[in-house]
Amino acid sequence: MPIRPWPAGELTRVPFWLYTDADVYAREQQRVFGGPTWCYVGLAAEVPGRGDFKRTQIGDKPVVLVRDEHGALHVVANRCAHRGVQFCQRDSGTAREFICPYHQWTYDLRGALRAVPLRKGLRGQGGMPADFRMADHGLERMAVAERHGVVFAAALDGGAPALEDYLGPAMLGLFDRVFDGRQLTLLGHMRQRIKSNWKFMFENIKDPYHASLLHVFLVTFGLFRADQPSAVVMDATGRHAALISRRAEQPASTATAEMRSFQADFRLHDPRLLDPLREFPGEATVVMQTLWPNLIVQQQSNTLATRQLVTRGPDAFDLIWTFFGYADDDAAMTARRLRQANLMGPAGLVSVDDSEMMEFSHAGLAPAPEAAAVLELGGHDVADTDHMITETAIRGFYRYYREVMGL
Amino acid sequence: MPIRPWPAGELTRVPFWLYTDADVYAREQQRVFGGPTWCYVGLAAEVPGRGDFKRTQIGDKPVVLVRDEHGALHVVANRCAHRGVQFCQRDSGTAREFICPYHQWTYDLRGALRAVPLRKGLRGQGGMPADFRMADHGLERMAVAERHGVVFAAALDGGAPALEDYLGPAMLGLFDRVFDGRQLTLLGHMRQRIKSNWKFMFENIKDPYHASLLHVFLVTFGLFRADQPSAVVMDATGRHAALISRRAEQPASTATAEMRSFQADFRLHDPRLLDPLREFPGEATVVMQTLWPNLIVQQQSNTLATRQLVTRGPDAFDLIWTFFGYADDDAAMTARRLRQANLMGPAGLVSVDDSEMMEFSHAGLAPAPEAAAVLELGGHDVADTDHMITETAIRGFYRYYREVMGL
Amino acid sequence: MPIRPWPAGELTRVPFWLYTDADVYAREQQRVFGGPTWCYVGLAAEVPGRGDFKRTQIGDKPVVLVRDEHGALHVVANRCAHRGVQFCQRDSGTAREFICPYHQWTYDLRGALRAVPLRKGLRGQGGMPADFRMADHGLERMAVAERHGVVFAAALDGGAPALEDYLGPAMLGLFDRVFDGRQLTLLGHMRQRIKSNWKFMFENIKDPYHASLLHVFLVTFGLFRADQPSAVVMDATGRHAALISRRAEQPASTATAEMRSFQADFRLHDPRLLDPLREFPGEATVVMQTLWPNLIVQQQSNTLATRQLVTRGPDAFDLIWTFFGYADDDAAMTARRLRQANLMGPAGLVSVDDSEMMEFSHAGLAPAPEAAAVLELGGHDVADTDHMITETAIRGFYRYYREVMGL
Amino acid sequence: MHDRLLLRLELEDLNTAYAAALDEGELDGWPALFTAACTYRIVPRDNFERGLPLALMHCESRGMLEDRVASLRRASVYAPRALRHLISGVRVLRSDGGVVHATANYAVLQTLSDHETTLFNTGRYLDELVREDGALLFRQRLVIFDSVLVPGSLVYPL
Amino acid sequence: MHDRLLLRLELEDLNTAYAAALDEGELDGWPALFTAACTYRIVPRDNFERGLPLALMHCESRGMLEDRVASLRRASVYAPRALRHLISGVRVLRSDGGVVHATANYAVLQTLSDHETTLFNTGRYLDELVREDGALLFRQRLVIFDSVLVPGSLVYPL
Amino acid sequence: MHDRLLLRLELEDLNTAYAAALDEGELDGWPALFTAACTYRIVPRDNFERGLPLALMHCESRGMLEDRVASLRRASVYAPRALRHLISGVRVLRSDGGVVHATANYAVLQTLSDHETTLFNTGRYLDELVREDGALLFRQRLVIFDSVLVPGSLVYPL
Ligand code: FES
Ligand code: FES
Ligand code: FES
Ligand SMILES: [Fe+3]
Ligand SMILES: [Fe+3]
Ligand SMILES: [Fe+3]
Repeated sequence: MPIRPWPAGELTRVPFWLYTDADVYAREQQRVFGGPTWCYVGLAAEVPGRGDFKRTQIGDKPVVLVRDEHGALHVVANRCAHRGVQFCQRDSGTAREFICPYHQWTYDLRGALRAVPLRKGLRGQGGMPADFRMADHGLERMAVAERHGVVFAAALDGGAPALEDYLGPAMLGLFDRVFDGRQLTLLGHMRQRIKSNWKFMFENIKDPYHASLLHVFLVTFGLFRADQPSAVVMDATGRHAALISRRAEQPASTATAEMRSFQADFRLHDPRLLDPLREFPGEATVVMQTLWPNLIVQQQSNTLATRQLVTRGPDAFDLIWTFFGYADDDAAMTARRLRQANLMGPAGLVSVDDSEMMEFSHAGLAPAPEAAAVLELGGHDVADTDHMITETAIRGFYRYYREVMGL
Repeated sequence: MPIRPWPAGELTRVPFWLYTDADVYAREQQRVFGGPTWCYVGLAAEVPGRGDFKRTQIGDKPVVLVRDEHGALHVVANRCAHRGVQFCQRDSGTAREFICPYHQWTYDLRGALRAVPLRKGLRGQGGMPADFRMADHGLERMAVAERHGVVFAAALDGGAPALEDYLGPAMLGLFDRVFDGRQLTLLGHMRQRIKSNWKFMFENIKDPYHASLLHVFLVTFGLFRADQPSAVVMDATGRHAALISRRAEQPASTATAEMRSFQADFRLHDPRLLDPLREFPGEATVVMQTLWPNLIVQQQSNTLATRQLVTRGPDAFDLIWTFFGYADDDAAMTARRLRQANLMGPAGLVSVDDSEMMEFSHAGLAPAPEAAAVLELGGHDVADTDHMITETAIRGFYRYYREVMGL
Repeated sequence: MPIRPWPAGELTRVPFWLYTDADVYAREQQRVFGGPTWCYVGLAAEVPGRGDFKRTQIGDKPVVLVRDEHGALHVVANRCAHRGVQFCQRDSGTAREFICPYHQWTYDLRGALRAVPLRKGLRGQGGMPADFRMADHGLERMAVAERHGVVFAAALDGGAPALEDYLGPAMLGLFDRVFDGRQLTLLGHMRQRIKSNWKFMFENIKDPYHASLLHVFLVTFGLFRADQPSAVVMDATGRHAALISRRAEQPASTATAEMRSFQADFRLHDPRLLDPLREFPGEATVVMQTLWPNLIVQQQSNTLATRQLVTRGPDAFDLIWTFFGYADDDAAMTARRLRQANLMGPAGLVSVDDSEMMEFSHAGLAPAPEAAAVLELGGHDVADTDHMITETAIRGFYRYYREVMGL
Repeated sequence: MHDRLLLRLELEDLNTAYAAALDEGELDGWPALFTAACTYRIVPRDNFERGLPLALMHCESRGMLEDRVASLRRASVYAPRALRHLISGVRVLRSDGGVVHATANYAVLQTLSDHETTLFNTGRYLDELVREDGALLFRQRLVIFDSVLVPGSLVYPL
Repeated sequence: MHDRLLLRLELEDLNTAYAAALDEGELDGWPALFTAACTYRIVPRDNFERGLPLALMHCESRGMLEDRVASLRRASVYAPRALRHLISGVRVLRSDGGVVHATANYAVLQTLSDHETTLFNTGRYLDELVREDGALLFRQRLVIFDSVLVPGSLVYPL
Repeated sequence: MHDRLLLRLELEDLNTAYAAALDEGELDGWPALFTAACTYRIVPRDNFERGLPLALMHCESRGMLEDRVASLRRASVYAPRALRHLISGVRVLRSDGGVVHATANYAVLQTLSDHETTLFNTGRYLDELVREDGALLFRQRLVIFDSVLVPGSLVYPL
């Protein structure tokens, strides 16, 4: 049942109440993050050893990603089956079992309940009733899929397809381009709380138009520009997408003339900041992939990261950046990745623009729930393109979103 | 349709749920601040030059007041027509056009869309569809009225009457007493966030009763006292009102005996703080005017200010004080105005009492939504008076408010 | 009418929406805190002299406890009958009357309106209408009951039974054990804001199971342990309860083997911290009593306190600890009480565990409103026990709660 | 350099005394830190940057400071509150003709009864000091605060 | 004056060491800043002002401080948190008979994992110090905090 | 001891100049406090504790600091904001071979236009300093912040 009527204009209009309405948000938790979808939970490299765990969240729901004593990965809700305590309070660590601090119910690393203290009572008094079955009181468990070091979780028995089918061939190909099976090295995390609805983050990365206009740094140094060879690619449903571009040594052009952000006289004092080295097959120098419903895979020159979205009510979300390299990187490549990380994250010379823009959007539209965004760039349809002057991937995202949400 | 039933007692009772209910607040945004009403947005002296702008708010809605290259004033919503970005982030400044930072859609100072980058695409690819009309995508504009340097805005085509008719003859006369056509000089701003419902601010200024009792400073130094000649005046609807009083050198009286706030032995070390100079025609030394729905005009001795109300949800509002003088003030008069400003604003020797009282009110009644205020002072009706011992102007305010709100 | 359906399992399940739902919270204010129930408001020793008052809260509602000039105690709402101002702003003090600062309406210490300034107007103008009756505009008053120095309030004419009947014989006996008629000495207050629903606090104190497992300090030093003689006692309704236990010099046992919290090698550098002296008749060394709906009476060794719950929305509550002794305590006993207070309060070596656990609970279950707590320890019923391995008192609490709430 | 260092340390002591007078309710000690002819003004950053003369507190003499204190005690009605100053980064800008020009950063933390402590106000002091009978006194203290927005009321001087 | 200045600077160093011990998790170093017979108490402003003796932490010897540290490590269960002290306005009140009486303002900022940093507690220290083997040590530190209300739990000393 | 004290006081002056450069928008003065070959990194506490090399700002030379400043001015788009540093607890850890190792606590308070002032970031500095032409300069400043979570964007250096 629709929560409110969608405005006329179909794919080219997004009503502003979609970003602030509490009922929309509650339904997103059920259908988008709780549905038969593969949600990103981390890199295998974050839990390399037996018993290694990390806390994270799927939508609002706190979970723990853990590697068991046989090396298998599990995702369990961070909520004790007894009386709901968030039992795991360390962000990461190594464990042999999970002990809830309140009454020490003890779970193995697969989430099965293994011990209930004083379960049999003491001297014949108290304890659990005879019909209490340990097997009924394990932690809530999720299905887990790993591909080339990236870990996803979905509702158990929720009917999620195989991860590869979920991604589809085009997305899988681009996914495997960065996650090519080599061992990943964890470089570190960044994390920021952005006061805007989570959907803006997907819009932003599905929007190649803005990159050419907003980001002085990208445009001036040729890292991403409307006049470079590029493409927008989606999966069959439109929920996933990728922006692909190629750095090129183009001079100022008619395009740059339209870009106020091109600053021909801007030079770096220390050019090591931008010293990209080609490392992937093919021509593309940037591939930004958005994978429904909570993952962005960033490959911009040599800076590689996953960006995970964690919702914090309709008006905020956390963006968790996990930077990585490959086990076979040499010291120079690691140094390059760390230097280029200056462009990304909460202090990124490029991405600050985006996080600010998302906050400006939310602040601008929240008081005008009845107005709507206009998404007409590149036409009214949803289709792959080999240029950047289009909002097609945003239209694709909302077409699929409305289906899932029944809006 | 009524949100909740109004309690018996009609004009003399105001139910406490009126100050905290979220539905009431949402309806106020539509009907009170969004209706055919002239909302104060600033002084012309704040945007004296061509291209000068300032940001402000009408209820919840951010707008920009700007003077165009021909000197005309405009008010536009601070929300990009593309995807809702709050494009103007500086509180004030000078501009030749408004450029939204996200995709650089560019508007002229009247709000018309003038440029969409890459609108025609690049090399025949992308861009806006053929049926995209720039004229359909301007900023939301408002009607503007200026009188003697004070600027108001109303919904375009919302049916607001002429500003002079909106004020009515009595209010217009008092308005013109302070805004007499002389050039205004901006002295500066003060701004405070008060944790109470916005309606308390109007109640406070429509309530001469409290001034004689609460404000030790006013009473002790004779600036406002129940035993001075005074009047309460309203427009025909009761939505606007003015309290008028005359400073007089009265000795302690039977009235002061009833006023605990009279402190006969309180003397100033530096009497320059209170050194009023008569500057307006007539006998009145204080005129406090409340103009529906968001303006108070303050003339207390030589301290002149507009006070603008900006709502921040049912439980808070911002009060923006803009102090001014006249272009023909001499240095002594300016010094006098600045000194007397000590009585006003967030740190005012008088007005701190009021901002505290509003917070005490909100805190007191919020947990008792079913109880009600008692407004019986001066009787049960709404009528102008030539004394201060009355709550008639508050009754008048709510009589009109209920009509507008359908409560 | 039920707000949501209660999950199957009846007494052994508590749905997690009960802790976060705004409608549940609003109904609790009416039926639990506003019903015919005796709510704790303070100790008589906090207002020992004529005119002494203190501010406090019953649920959301601010009230003032005051001793009048004849020594009688009164509880009035901290809300002016005129226009709702929270007139009393000092946390405690001594007064001859209450004067609302806004318009100086003046109430006597029983809450009766005694003066309205300018009520007769001035020179025949203004003032209150002829039919204004002072007697109709007093402060909202509550019924008051005191027993042995502890003060409770209930809705006036709300039909609350006599305090003694309200407590019932079992609870009254335990109450009188600590409040035995001796004069109480106020030692001081502690106050903390806990980000969890208020009901967790009652669950915690009605839950002897956790004490043996969670609290290393209690278990290690034998202050409370599953293998000690103990009992859970309730009143006939199940709304009140007490946990009773006896300190004993037991060695490590099969029970301690099951308690990870027993740390045999933990020794104090300064053992004065734990130097309990038997002072109450009978064997019990700990009695923790929970009295519906907002009081915990703590007697743990020689540390005595009332703990008052003040709700702050569904997601938080304030816990106010009032520590006391007896007028006939010698200096050594007072020193002992102050030292043992190290175990209690916001920094308590024991109670920090509990406040943290309540916050972990709320954080864990808030995102899972459809899941439920499992309360099967000690069976499925509600009955007094002479052991600690049971959740019976929590089941009793919710059985009564559901009746009151219509859930 | 050594003299300048001693001057900075002396200024720190003065600022500490200033904070203590306001935080511990010894308000009578506050005007005593100023010269008889002095200026004390509290100005939001935007008025300051735009050259607008309006101040939230605007005192032109020690007498006006005393009047503020007296009004606080006798005239104004407000909820009880506790203040806590953190002053850091005391810096001598220059010293000429017997007048020391200095600056410092401050934060004021406020606690209303039964509320949590909040960050009330931050900014910097811009000072002129002169020596009288051996002691440094404020001839001018300009308080420029960072936010244009005051949460609630500004009851006490900053 | 010069001696008094040196004393203030020495006290600042001691307060810095005190903050570092608590902020950087070097809790064992914390009792070492006190004399063996010492008093350490954390008292809300209202108890202090009304002369009520109750404290949130109440230690009567260095041993009790050590017991606090041990309990923190072995007995108490709490979410991980990072603290940050800002201490300013260190001031010698008087110095007599080998005992230095001093005070300072403090703010403690707390960060729980995956939460934003919050203002946890503010107040002032009221100290008595004596010199042992050349080093100043706390014979008494009374922590008087401004809010009567603690947000959550007070796990670490202030 | 006396030398060490003077060193601490000199470090305080340097930190005050550092804060002033950032708070008062004199950003050009900021790189000038570093040596030409220097390291400036802003690292969340968790990366630091787990030995992960990633930084939010990662500058390997004074040139990179200047590039940061230039980008702030010319390249980045962000809402106007005012910062206020409170630096306290400046402490010399050791001094060897002409290199001074030092640390300090800091808090940064941020004000966005028409918003209330908020606590933006807290943490500590871990510094290495050398003397050039008589003046102490940062050879390394490592900013370790307490929260893993940045509220909004980290536009200016800390
Ligand atoms: S809540 Fe986890 S063991 Fe009881
Ligand atoms: S949102 Fe303004 S130009 Fe796109
Ligand atoms: S509100 Fe209390 S006297 Fe008017
Ligand atoms: Fe971008
Ligand atoms: Fe007033
Ligand atoms: Fe407990």
